[in-house]
Amino acid sequence: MDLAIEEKQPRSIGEIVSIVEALIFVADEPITSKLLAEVLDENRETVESAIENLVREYDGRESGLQIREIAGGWQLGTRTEFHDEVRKFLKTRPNARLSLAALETLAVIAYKQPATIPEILEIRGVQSASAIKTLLDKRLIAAKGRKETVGRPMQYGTSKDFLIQFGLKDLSELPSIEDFEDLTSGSV
Amino acid sequence: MDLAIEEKQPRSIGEIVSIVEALIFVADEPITSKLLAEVLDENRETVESAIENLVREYDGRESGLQIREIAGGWQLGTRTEFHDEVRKFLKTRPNARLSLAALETLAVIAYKQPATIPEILEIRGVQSASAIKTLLDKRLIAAKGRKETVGRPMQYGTSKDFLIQFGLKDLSELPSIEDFEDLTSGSV
Amino acid sequence: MEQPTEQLTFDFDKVQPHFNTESPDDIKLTLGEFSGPLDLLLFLIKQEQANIFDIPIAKIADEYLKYIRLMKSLDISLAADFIVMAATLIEIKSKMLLPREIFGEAEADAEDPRQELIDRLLEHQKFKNAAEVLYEFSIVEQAVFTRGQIESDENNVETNASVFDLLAVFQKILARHVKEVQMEIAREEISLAEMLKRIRERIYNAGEIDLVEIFQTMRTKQEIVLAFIAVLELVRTESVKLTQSATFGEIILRKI
Repeated sequence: MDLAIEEKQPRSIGEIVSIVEALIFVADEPITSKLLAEVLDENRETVESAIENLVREYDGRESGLQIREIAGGWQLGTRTEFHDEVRKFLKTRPNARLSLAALETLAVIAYKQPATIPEILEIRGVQSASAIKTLLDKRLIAAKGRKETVGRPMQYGTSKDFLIQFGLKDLSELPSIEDFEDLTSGSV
Repeated sequence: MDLAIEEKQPRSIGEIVSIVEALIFVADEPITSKLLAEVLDENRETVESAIENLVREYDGRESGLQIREIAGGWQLGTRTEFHDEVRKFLKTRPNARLSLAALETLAVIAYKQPATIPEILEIRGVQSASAIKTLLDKRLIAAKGRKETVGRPMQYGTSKDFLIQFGLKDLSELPSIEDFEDLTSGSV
Repeated sequence: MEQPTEQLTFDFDKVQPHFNTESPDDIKLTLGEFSGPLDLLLFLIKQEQANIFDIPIAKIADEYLKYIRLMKSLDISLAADFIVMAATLIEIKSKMLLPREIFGEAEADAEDPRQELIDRLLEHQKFKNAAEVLYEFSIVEQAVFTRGQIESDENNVETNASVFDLLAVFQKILARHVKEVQMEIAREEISLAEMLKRIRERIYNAGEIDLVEIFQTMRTKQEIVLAFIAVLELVRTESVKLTQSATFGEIILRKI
């Protein structure tokens, strides 16, 4: 695989600083100066002085972020002074994301409601207890009384929040199997 | 739920800028000035002027990063100039592209939303079901309820991911469809 | 949820399809990507350097049909919409051949039989241009990268769901289920050995299971009896334990 970058003018130190910043930013893990030097095809001293520049820059302007050396590499992170606000934000973040297990369980409940845990087990073929707990926590489903059978298991159905989060006026707006067939059978 | 931060000295504008920077960084999606204001418990104007400051700061020092407004919120991203180096580091190629059919269907939905399958057929002159399925899979469009006409067909509109992937602040940033009418010459 | 994606790549600079008709028996076709019949028509009009407001319908219709025939001879499946358009073109062509007076209208007022097609082409062209602009937007956007994973991001792979995801997931579950049920219908009566195996598997997969849950999935009285014996047998012979934390509370079967 040829990833070579076209021959260019030698980069200015400012440019190297900017690219180092961009690479530290996109990296999932602390990135070493060795790797940075390789990607930039510059020597290690140049890269290291660029990093130094960058660290000073972030410190100098009292940024909310800092470049830190960690586990032998460099990483961008928030400054510790602001951890209260960061934590507050992380808590308020609307989290509409679902694991596949939760999504499957929600699908069964949405289409088969009211559904009991044994019924969901029967359809999904796997235990769904923790998925149900997640869905209850997220208020996507709600308990809808007990079923009058052996063990009187709790029944679950979708909630009002479910309609809101999925943009439905009411349950009749759920796509039907026919809608899906329209999409899969059509040819372009 | 009490998320209030202990009473503190009023924050300086510099501090607000720094916290806004930290929060934009931490958020994994574009973050709105409204949410920033809530988390900081500052008014929206203050936050917006802090964002402006921040944008100028990043531009001014020719950072490798930029603060951008996208999908109604603010996000930190690399500057386009350095995409070669970033791509080399991440070892990625440009994303899988959309087929012409899918892209045309997306254009029709973007401009005519909410649009139903028959309406899309009318404009494109061809069945678009599989293109719609692709767009749903890629989360570029979403179902937007049913149209109250014969057959109650499903309506589709563009999603937040659409704005993000096409780098739009909001739908009003789409060039007007009339701008594409420069066909008087008759040349195609 | 891996879905099949369309394989065609999209590129406006790509060579458009065209015929090389150097000799009558050597027709070469370079296939391109047409998003539909209107797209093909626009291409043919452009190729003829014709005015879209004054389409030489006979010529364009011939070209269109030639293309369709070639596609068919190459066993390329054609959407029905391409055939419908062929019929429309032939119809317009025949109308154009008729003297306008036949309709009892003055020539100036008579509607051009091509008008509806022209309108559709213009409308389609607008959206085709819009698609091109969207494409340009996406190219710019692909040059911007967002940050890598940081500590506060959740590690588990999560899905951001829409109603169609719900339906798709539900159908997959049903498909899975249908297979299982068909297998089970085939065997009329279950033996104790089979029941032992089934329950053992469930306990070992789940780690622990509510006794009630086991009985609820049994379909006949005989199955429930067998299940009961099987549970006792498992507790006696294998590393499976029955626990009950409160009187009349749930009885849990647990793998030790």
